[in-house]
Amino acid sequence: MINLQVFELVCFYAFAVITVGAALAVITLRNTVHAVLALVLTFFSTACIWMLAEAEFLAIALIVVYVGAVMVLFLFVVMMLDIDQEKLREGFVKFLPVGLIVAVVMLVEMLALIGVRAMHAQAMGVNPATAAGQSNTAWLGTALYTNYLLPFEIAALILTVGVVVAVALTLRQRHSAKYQMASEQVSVNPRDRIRIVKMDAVRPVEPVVAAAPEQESKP
Amino acid sequence: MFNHLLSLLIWLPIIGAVPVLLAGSGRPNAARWLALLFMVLTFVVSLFLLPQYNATAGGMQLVESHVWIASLGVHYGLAVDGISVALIVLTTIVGILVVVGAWEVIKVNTHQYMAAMLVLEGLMIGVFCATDALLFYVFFEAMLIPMFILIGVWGGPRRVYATLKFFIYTFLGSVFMLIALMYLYERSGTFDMHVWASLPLTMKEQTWLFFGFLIAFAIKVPMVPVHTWLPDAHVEAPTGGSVVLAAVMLKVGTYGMLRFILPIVPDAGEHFTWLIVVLSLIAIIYIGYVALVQEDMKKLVAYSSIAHMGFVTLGIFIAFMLIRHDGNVDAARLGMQGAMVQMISHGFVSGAMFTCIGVMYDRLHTRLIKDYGGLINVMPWFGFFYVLFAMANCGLPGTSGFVGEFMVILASFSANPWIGLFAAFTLIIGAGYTLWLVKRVLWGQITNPHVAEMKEINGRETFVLAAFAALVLFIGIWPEPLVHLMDSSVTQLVQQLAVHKI
Amino acid sequence: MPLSTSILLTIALAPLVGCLLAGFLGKQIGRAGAHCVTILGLLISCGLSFYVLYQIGFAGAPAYNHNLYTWFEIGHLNASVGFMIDRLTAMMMVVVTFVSLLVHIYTIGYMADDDGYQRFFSYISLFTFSMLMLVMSNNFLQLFFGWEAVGLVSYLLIGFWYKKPTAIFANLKAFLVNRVGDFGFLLGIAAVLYFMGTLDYATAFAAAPTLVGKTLAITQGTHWDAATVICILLFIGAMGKSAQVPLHVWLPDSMEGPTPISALIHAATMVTAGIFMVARMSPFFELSTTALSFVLVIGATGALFTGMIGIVQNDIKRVIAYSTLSQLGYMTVALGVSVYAGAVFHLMTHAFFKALLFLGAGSVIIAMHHEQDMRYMGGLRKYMPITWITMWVGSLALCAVPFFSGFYSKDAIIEAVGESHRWGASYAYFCVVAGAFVTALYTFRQMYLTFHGKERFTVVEHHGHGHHDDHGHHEPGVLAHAPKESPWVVTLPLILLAIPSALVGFFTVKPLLFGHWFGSAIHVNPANDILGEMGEHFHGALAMALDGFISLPFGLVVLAFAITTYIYLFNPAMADKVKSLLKPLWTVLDRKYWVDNVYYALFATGSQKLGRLFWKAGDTAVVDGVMVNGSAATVRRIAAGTRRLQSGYLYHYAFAMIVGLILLLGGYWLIGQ
Amino acid sequence: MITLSHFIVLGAILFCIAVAGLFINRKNVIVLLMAIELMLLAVNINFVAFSRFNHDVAGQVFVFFILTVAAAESAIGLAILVLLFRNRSTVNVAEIDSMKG
Repeated sequence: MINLQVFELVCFYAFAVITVGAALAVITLRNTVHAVLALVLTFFSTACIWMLAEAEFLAIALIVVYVGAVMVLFLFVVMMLDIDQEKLREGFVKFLPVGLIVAVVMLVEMLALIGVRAMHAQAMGVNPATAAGQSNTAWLGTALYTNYLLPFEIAALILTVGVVVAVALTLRQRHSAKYQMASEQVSVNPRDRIRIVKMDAVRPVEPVVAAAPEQESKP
Repeated sequence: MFNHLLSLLIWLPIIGAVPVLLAGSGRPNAARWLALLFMVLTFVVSLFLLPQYNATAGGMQLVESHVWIASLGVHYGLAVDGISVALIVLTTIVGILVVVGAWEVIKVNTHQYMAAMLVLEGLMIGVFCATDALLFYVFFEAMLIPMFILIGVWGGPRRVYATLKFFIYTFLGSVFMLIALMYLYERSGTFDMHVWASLPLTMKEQTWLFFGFLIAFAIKVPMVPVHTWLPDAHVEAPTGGSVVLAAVMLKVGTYGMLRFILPIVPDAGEHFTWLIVVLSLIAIIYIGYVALVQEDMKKLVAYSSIAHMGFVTLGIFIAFMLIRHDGNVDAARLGMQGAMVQMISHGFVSGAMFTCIGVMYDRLHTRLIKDYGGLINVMPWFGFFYVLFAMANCGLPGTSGFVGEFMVILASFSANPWIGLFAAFTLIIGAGYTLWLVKRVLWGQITNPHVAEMKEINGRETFVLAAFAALVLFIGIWPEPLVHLMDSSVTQLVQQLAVHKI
Repeated sequence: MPLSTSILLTIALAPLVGCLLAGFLGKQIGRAGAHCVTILGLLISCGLSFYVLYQIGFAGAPAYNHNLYTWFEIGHLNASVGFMIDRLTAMMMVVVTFVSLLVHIYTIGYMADDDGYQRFFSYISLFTFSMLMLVMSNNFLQLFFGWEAVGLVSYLLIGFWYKKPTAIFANLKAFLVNRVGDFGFLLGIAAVLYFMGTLDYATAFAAAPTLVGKTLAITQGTHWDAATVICILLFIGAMGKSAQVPLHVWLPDSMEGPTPISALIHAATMVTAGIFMVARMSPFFELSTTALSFVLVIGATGALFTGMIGIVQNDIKRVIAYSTLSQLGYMTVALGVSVYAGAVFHLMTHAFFKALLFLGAGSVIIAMHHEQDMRYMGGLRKYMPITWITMWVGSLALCAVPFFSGFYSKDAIIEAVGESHRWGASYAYFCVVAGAFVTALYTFRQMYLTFHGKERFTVVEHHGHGHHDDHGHHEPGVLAHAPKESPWVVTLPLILLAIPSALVGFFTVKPLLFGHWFGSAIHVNPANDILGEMGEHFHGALAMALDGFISLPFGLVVLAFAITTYIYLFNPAMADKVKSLLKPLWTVLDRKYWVDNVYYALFATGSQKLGRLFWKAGDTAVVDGVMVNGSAATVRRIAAGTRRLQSGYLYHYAFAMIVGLILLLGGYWLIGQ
Repeated sequence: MITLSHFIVLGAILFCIAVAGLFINRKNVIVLLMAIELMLLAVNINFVAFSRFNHDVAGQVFVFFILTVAAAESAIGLAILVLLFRNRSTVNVAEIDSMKG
């Protein structure tokens, strides 16, 4: 039987490699659609890594929210907009070295700060949820609905506002399109539409001579 | 009613601004009459101060105090002494005259103009009543807003520059005051100015606080190196704005000196008296010369305002010399009293001068001296008032302008003959710039054909100018009521100067 | 019988009421109304003044000294408005109201065609009120009030014809020069308050002896005698108002005003306020011989040198103006040798004969249709005999011909200066004696040029020009119609003034000069009492006049008479010859010693230059340029620099952010090390 | 045995890749947005790991909130992007410099 810990480690490395590879693909692929798909892969493998960390709820949430919703949104937008891919790639090679240097310097600094070696031996320890005798979801849900209720509500509000804003920003009034304005139709006043004119029953006879030039000038 | 007389005085005009605003731009006449009604009401209420305030007893009277911000120990604290009463009555009188003066002149957004005036009046009264330093600060700063609007909206062509300069200048100064206030709060745990007056402070503390307060108030007065906002603000301001600015707002600066520098940091005040005296004398002489060559009438009067306010600061600080060095209480009181009378008098005289310039501006739409000349030919009554106020401006006895200058010069001579000598130079320079202005504007042949078409002042303008003239002459001929009103307060201030706080 | 306050108030306020009525209701009451109310006011005032003089001076009423109301009261300092009436005041009141009354009457004729008729009456009544406040005051404050108020009216009246550029220049000049004097005067009052602690005359004079030995610290180590400082400062005020030498420049120019006010203000009353003031302050001046010497030298200089300018003037009024300067110098000289009574006496006689001369000159000017240049006059005596005779009376009085009033006052002054041993007295003696010669010279020259000799004007009758003879619109020397004697309202005052000009000296010399009539009003140190010494040789007015015939000054007058008679009556061409002979001297005199030019360059132009320098260099460049806009510009410059960082490109911001992150991390790392 | 360091290093690597992405794709707004998502993901990995390690629920709660806010952010960001493209027919960052001072 394979050592569970070793298996976990192997899995972790496998997922980590996929994650990193996919992330690299995200930033290097020419085609934006492909890049989005690579990002999907990154998220997915990250979700797997979270599974390994026994954060099941968040892993599922990541897949549902990101892969299911946000990334699809990205795809929509990318496909909807007719983007000139080539122009956007300009300077890719030129900035590659700089990007690499910055990234590497930053990585070195981070690793140095984290002090990989110092923490290497420390295992993740017992899953707090299991220790509390709960599933991860219950554990998190309890916290969310008790101590973090107010931030939770605010998060909900932010999402709502986000939706409204996104709609408000992209909504376009097409002046060429014809709409039916029910409210205007209902509130119509008859006097605005028709005018009742009182006229004599018999039209007085006008001299023909006077009327002639008037008719001429009409058109 | 008398328990809350001061609150009533402050809030009546401010609340009155609401219906005036509601009158809207479509009904300017309603706005005018409402504004006048509230101004007159405020004036009537302010008249109640005179019997209510016991001038013989002195001290702070008609006290109101409510907790405002409990956690900081801030109170809504109001009270008046004789000096405040005089300044409040000055404010309410000027308020009426300004509204009447702007009657037909302000044609655009009349309701907003009137409302701004009402709010401004309430805030200025608030400054003169506040006994809590933070409340004072709030009124002091809030006052800037309506003035900012008045100049910025109804001002002349360079109004943006002028308002910005005015606002930033004053604001810069009050920041230093705020720091001083916060330090004093840290030291004493209260914002009550009365407590601060007896707070012992070291010389070093006093020096820092002195300069904090001095910068704030010197800019407001304005004293010499920080005076350049005033001519610009005056030139661009509408007539009413100029009148209020010169007549009342400048006094807030010297009033602040009385309330903060004198009682709270007397030792630093004594130590730096020479500085103030020198700056005041520079204001009197140097600014006099600058005024002499101005080509714009409003600038000229603005500069002369600076010179006259120099007398106020001189009178206030000469008291230090007299009390601390010579122990000459009578002369110190004379100087201080002179400064106070000069404050009130300058309110009327400069207000009247600016009104006169406004009258001319309304007809010819220029303020340049060279565009006028021979005005007396077409406007003899106006000429009468103009000469009267010009004479008051150069301190002719029998007008209010004389009283304060006279007292201050007498007191400063007692302190040091040289100070008296330099102060007395105003007799010559003041007459020089004022009468040269009169000569170029009023006398002579009419050279500009537009001047020949100018109309004599109408009833409304006559009323405003005659009211100013009556006040100027009254104080000039019989200053005793005014002096008596402020005497006990001045005496107490002077006695307080003698107390060392270190 | 003691004087009642209501009488004194009536005296002072009656002209003010007239002034207000004529001024504010001028249109409603009309011309006649205006002169009626003002003259009525003056009549009341003048009549009551005579009554007061009688009560105080002859009926033995005690001096009056009461406060009317408190002007202000601060601690021990009480500044009040009140009256102090003693013999000095009473005499001044009579002089002021009497001359003023006559000038009012005269004005009816002189200003008959002027548009500002009511205004003029209002002004001169206001002046009378102010002058009365000045002389009747019982304290320094009110004195200063009157002092400045007469200055104001003088300003208004000099500029009465405000369309004339010269007039409005002259009134500004007059006010400013007076202000220079007031500057000293105010400081003098401040010094009085400092040393005496009071502004009240009686208290201050009573305490005057305590001044002895007191000093004023001018600088560290320099101490000046208190009395000297007070007196010189006060006298600087008198120098301004009474046009003493360095501050005399305004008086000749003030002739731009209408002639009645030249008579009233610039000859008879206002300009003598300084003399009156010094006489009033005699308790102080007696304490300082230094100050008196100063007064003496200033006065003597004025007496001679301003008189000399009069010789070369062609404007009839200016001649009299310079003669006024010279006579004021005489009065000042009298003050300088402690002969206050003499100064006041001369003040009175001078008020009469100088007013007479001015009004006479005015009468001539009316006849000449406002031509004032004597070169276009001559031979007027046959056209206007009353003016001619009265002018001669005034001239003889001015030249101190015995029996005329001017003789008694002037001769007494000259004699007193001769007797005096004060520092500067010998210089002063020379000046006043030479001055007598100069006086006669310009006076006779003026009389001859105006009334005698050939007619140097032509009469051209043109039609349409008619009655409205405006000022200076016509050719010089060309008249629309022949000169004629002025109406009775003009000649009546002349006659009424000629009487005292001729006689008043004879009757009053004894009490005023030698009889201690002024009593306690004038204080003279026994050591300085020259009049007392002179009184021992005084044997009546008649004897004094007879003695006068053989005195040196009279000899000089006769000499001058001879010279002018020869030149102007018999040999008119001689005048030009003398002129070209003495060209340098003539130029000096004609340019008035260049004092005006120097003042103009120094003070008028100089002040403007200084002001412009202050404004441009100080306010605009340093304060606004460097401090205000400079700080704003610095902020703007810094902002302009930082602005470039804001490229607007997203990746620049991202780059900056990341670089910042790297630096932050590196920093942490380093600190962790 | 998976240790805390594994997660942290993975997070760091992802973050640096995102940074590099920001640099080399400096013109394409969509990729920039995606790089930001990557950064957030890196942060989230750290949160999850530390939450597990420290037995603190706050970390995971925070990830939850970050996910929420990031979703809202990308929704709005994309909306802006659409609007931008509609108005200027480009998503090239080099052409968008209205904020230039």
